[in-house]
Amino acid sequence: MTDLSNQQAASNAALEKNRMARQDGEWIDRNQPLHFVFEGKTYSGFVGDTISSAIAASGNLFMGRSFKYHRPRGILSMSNHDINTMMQDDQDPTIRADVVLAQNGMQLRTVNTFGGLKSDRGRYMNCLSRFLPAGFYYKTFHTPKWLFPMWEKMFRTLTGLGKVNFETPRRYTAKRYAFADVLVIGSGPSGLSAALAAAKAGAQVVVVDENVRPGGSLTYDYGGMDESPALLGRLLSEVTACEKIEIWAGTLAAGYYSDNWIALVDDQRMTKMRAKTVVVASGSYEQPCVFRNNDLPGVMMASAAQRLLRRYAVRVGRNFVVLTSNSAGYRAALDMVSGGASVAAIVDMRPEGELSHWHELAAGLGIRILAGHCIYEAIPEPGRYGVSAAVVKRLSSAGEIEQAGGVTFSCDAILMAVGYAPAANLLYQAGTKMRYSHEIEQFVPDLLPESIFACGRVNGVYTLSSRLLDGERAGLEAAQKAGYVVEQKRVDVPAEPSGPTHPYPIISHPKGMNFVDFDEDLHLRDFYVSVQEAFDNIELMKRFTTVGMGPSQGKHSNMNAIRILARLKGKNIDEIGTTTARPFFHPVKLSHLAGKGFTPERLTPMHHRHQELGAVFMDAGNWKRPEYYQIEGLSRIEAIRQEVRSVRTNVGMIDVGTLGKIEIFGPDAVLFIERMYTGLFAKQAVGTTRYALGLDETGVVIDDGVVGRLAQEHFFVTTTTTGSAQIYREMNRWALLWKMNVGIVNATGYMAAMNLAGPKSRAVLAPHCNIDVSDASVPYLALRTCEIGGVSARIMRVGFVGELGYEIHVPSEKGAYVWDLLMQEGQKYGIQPFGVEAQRILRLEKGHIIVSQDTDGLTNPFDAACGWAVKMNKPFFIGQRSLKIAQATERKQVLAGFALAENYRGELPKESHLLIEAGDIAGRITSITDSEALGRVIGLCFVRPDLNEIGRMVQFRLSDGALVPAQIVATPFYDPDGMRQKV
Amino acid sequence: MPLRLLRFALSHKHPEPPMFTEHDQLGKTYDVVIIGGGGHGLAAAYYLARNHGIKNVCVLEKNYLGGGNTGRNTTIVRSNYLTPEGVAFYDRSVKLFQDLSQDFDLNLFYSTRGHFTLAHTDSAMRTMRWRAEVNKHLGVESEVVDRDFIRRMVPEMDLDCSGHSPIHGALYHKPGAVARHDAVAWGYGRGADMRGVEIFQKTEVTRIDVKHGKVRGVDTSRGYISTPKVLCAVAGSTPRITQMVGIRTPIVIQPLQACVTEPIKPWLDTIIVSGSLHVYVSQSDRGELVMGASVDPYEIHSTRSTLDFTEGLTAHMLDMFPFLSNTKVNRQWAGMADMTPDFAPIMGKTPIEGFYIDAGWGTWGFKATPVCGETMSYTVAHDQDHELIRTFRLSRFKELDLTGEKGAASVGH
Amino acid sequence: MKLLTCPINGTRPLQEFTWGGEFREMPDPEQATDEEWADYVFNRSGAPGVKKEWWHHTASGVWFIAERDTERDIVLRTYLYTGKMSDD
Amino acid sequence: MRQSPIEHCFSQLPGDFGQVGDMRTFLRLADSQAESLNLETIGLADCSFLERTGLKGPLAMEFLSSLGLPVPQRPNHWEPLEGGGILMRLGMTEFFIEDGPSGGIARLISEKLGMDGIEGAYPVRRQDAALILCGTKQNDFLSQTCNVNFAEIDEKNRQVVMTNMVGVSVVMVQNKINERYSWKIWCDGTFGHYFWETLFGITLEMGGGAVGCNRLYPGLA
Repeated sequence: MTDLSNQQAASNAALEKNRMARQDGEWIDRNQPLHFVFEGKTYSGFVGDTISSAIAASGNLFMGRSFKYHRPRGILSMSNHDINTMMQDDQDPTIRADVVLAQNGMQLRTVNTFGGLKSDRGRYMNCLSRFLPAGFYYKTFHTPKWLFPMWEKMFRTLTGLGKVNFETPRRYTAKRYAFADVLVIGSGPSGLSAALAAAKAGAQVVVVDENVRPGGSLTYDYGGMDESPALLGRLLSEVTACEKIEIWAGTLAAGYYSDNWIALVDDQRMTKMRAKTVVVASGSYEQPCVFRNNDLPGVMMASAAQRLLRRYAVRVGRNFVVLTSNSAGYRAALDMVSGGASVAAIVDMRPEGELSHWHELAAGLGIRILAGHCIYEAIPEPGRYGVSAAVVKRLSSAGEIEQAGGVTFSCDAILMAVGYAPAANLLYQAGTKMRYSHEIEQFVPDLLPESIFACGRVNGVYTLSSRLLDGERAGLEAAQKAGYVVEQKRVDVPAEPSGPTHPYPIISHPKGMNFVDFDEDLHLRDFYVSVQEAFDNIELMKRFTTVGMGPSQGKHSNMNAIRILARLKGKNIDEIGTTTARPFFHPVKLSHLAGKGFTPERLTPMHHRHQELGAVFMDAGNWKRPEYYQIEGLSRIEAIRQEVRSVRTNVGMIDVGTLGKIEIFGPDAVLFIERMYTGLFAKQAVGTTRYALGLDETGVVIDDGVVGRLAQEHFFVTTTTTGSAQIYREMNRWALLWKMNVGIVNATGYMAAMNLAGPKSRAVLAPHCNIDVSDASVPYLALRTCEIGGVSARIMRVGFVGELGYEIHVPSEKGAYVWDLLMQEGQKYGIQPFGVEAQRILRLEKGHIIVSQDTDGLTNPFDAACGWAVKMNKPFFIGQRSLKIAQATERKQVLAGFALAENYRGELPKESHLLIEAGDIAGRITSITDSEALGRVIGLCFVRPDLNEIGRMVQFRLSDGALVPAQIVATPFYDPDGMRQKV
Repeated sequence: MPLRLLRFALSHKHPEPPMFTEHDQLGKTYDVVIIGGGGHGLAAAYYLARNHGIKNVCVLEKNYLGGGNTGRNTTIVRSNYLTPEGVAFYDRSVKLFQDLSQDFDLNLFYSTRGHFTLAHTDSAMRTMRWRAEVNKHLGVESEVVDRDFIRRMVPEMDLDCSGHSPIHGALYHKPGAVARHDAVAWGYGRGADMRGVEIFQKTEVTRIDVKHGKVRGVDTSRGYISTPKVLCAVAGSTPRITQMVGIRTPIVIQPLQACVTEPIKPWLDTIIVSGSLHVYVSQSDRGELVMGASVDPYEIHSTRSTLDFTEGLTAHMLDMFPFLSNTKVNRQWAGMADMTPDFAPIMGKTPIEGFYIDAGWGTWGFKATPVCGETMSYTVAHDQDHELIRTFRLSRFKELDLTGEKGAASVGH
Repeated sequence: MKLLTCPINGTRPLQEFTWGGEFREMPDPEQATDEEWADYVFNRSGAPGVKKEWWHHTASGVWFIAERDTERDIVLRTYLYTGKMSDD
Repeated sequence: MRQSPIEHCFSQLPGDFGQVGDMRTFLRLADSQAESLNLETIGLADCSFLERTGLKGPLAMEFLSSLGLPVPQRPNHWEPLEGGGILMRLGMTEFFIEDGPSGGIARLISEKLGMDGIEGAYPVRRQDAALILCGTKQNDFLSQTCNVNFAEIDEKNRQVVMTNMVGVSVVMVQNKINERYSWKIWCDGTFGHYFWETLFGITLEMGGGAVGCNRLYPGLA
């Protein structure tokens, strides 16, 4: 945009009907105009405007429709609870127009209309309102039953707010941690005062405020004068001068979590703040008065109009009626007048009216003041998009409305200033006990957790000078608690003379539409219904009516709901209590909570070799393992078969570095291993390996591997890939408990490992190994230390895949080197790398189990047909005592080998297909493969013990119900005497 | 416009009677005292009165009706369990659920949505097939489906989960449903109340009077009640109550957290569960995405929220649904889950005569509400474990005869 | 509780730790009846209160004991396991 | 013939590798200006080539003392070794030794302990990925990746921090390397690839990036 047109745009924006001339303290930058579209119409504003303020500047206050009745709605609070003006664009389904900054080029729509704001087809819901009381949906739509899905479909069309765009990209945010001595939440007068006091005591202070600029009520509550901005200026200059204070504006304290963790959310990310102490100076929410048509656009909190006026230079009306019960209403009236508007009346609900100088000031301007009156209803303008008048009636001394008489004031805006509810959500979340103060008609902190402090309005302090003192007090206390020495200066905060909050700002009306909850479209009658139906405690009422369950979480509705319930039940407010305040204070984007979503991943040292060899990887715990290696022209299954063939006939090599590897040293090492595993190790010779089966205390199989004895007091143990971390951890605990003199070293990451297997494996290894690897020198099950290509290595003759083979362990940094060496040597013999799938077939042909595939969470060694590996007559091993109990009970199932007929050509059963006997479930397949070596389909299955006889015919049922006959056979299937591995 | 609404609207005075009667005073003696005014306790009261004619019953609720895990769960109803006993039990529950709105004349919003349990590994696929086959065997609709099927049903989901753990397939359970949890408790409460059961809220049990191994009564915050039979249906408070009668159980209380987003226009009509990513999600009729994860990894007897939970959950949600980046989490909360070592409940008689237990509901209690009411009322009425719950007896632990639901636990959870 | 103090590594966020469950004394397997053994293996002191429990600091591999009030979720003290638990 | 666990992370980076000892090591970025900027703002280097070893056991401390090495008296502290090396005490009875570019102590200890260890002192044959983090934005960087209040750690105090960074267990010390305060970070080499890629991505976002080893240990090759 050129400068000229920029200037023009700026003057255009300034010419908006309700935009006032430049004023001190405004938050908009008049040099930066912007334009955006809302519901097809273009609006102008300035950088710094919120969406609502820019729209309001045009004179339009009708910005949305309500959730249930689709009534026209507008600005309520300008402080992040205006759910009825929620908007959406193509990236964000729920934009809070009252606080989200307008941006040039935005394309905004309402969230809850069918066919646009004005012509919303949903508006007819308003006529049906008498049919739709609280909880109506519980009472109907369920008969006849078959119709309910249709009704539900209709609901699902009507409900929800914005529409999510499935093309929205994933956003990764850079979450961070932060630390502070004192975190001050809220930068109003009490918060700033607290920060200054704490910092003077030496504490490092962070002040957060959800508003884009600090200052709280000092930024808008002027009362027609300039004391507030002057005070703010003084406070801010002091804060700026203090290097121990950081102010994070535009940062929401979204939730409090134990040990003073606070989720701080700004536009870009979430910061997880850990503070030594927290000062909650979060202020209060102004509360609405409940009267008929209090939801019309143009009826709003007094503070909303003041915010619009002072921050954005927007005057929302020309002629106001101010409904109040406190001096803030008078100040708001004075502000409106100073903004050039007229105030038709101040309607003061208190019988005595305002007794302070604010009354004189307002009266002095000629404003009509009616004490002991209320607004009975607001009269809509034709078309119902705004307000045209307020009907004012007298309140009796008992607070009842006197129906007779009344005055009607025409007006284009009604401001509500009938009091506040504390913004105590974080205090509640921190575990603060609150009590209801009848003096100020507000919940106040009664018992604060020890490192939490509260000051200002949330603490029930409203007089400006007292708020500063209260902040100072809290700041000093917080610094002291954080460990700073504070000179004993007691800060006395005078008691509040009276509170600004009306005890019952609720005016009934026979025609209803006097709204208590604007998010959920609940009017007064809904609460009567709830109590009549016995949903008459606050939690049940909340659930039945859904009060406070909307996006603003009851910030403007909970307090009035409590007041209504108390009155209906004849109880006082303390007896009613409050609902539980939970995070978040305002909703937080998933992207901000998720951050980058760290997902650690482990790679073996040979990973890139596998990549080069065409490996297809699979997940094994957090490891990536080659599932198989792709070979051009071969299908997955063909490639796997070729890998298997290569091991059976020549030589193959698999990376087994993901196995857990644990070294156990020390005088008690052998005793320790005896206790950890089911087998016998006391007499295990140095230089040998034995199978190791590990149980939990209930006797269930949790892990298996190999125990190798490297020296009298040095063992090398392998575990399953997924079990390794847990086994290592538990070993350490048991060693502590048993007070064993052992050293346990987790070598999983330090050792690369590969299994070189196949008839030609010896030929591949021999030339590079510095020891004789013949069967005589390294027999089956031997363990040797040696050097391979100059790299110190451990080799084990183990037979998981059932061929002559060497499991080779070398330091990780040299894993790739040794792998390359052997692969290169292996070229002469047609070596092929093989993956997890081929290994699964190879081991299955040998009948070896895989823990967690061929066992489950209840399988003990006897069930798994591993009784041979369990030495029950040892003094002790983990799980032994439980096995003794289990041994006495009947087996429910045992693991057995099976084979399909050699000529079976039908659909292959899959793992987990059931074994069916006489129509009952009698087992299931745990592993199955079509074995080329054996020429038939074989597998392992759980089978009912009475069926477990070699030669017995059983049946498996395929997913489609077809039955496949199979025979129970002995294992190992392949080379039953193990001759091929003992060569 | 259904007639009911019309009637409501046209009547001058609101015609609905109170849902429950408020009783001023505890009676001196009841045939059965039920501790816990959640779904399970109220359902047991309802069926005691309806099926067994035992109406001199009171339900004691420490807080308010349905305020415990009944009102905190994510409302999923399914029966695709692993063991025949488990499947039969939960299937009965689903069947009861399906007619409950009509039984109560109260709309529970029982909504059959279909339920996907995603498998991200081949071992998870094995478990899914196992469950599917057992389910089918028992006449429960479940099948293993492939990626294409999932893509057709939930086209919005990223089946590669941002590359972290691609989905291999899923167990699809067509009868999987959701229901309005509060209304289930209210319906049972109203039904029990109509039949003469007395319900007391804000009434806490402080002691159970046991002599010679037999229950004689309970002390409450409102006075003593004499009774020969006490049913304990208090989920997260179970160990407090069992401690009163000196029964030791394997139950450990761990919080289960959940959260909801701001309402957005409904787009997710099914229920999605991923064990690997620790996510379950459905979208309510209000438009909120209702999300949960697994239980917190340590014991605690409170319903505090943690940030770790929302951080982990949202990261995994975005792996599956990246377009929710700008959707906002509105509220989080927690319940206290009474976990058992074999992921199955503990139900039935106990070594104390007249003391019955309905506990160990962990994270799966809501879906069992009707069948628990039915079987526990039978058990209390006949002083004999109902056949559907024998597998869940407390003595299974000392017999080392755990339920097979743990079978799946070693694989893909 | 969001912070836990490892006797070796100091105060750290809970994410760095793994809960190891209630500290339990194993009865003599030879002497214990089946029922006593099953009680040891399965049953827990599930009621709220102050409990001795195992915690493990993942990054350093340190196991230690925490005394924690499971109702208020407050850790009273942490220390390294040195043997006899029953008499302190 | 040693291979850095994260050697492959550098394959796409324009720059020079060189043989340092027996490890192929990334020495310098081709764009030396960019490298200087990274070094100043936020830089990450791979120094896995340094020799390292460890030991644990009840008599490990005595063993180290007997070699005349400066043994940290407090758990989780470190002492400098001759030749720029460092001797860390991890917890009560475990030690982690990394030599400087011209060390030899790690190898000596390895040899003395042998495969099977000696009485009460057992070898821990560490094969970590070893990274160096440098630059003025270190604290910002750490606040995004690690939940420890580093402001409470005084660099003169020679503390060893064992914690979790982006989901991976790490050992960290703050040390002066080539006259600038830097963090040395070790993790299990099998997590190295993920670890480097994740941290490197964050340095890029923060306006930094990789740094060759030569900048930290000038004159390597």
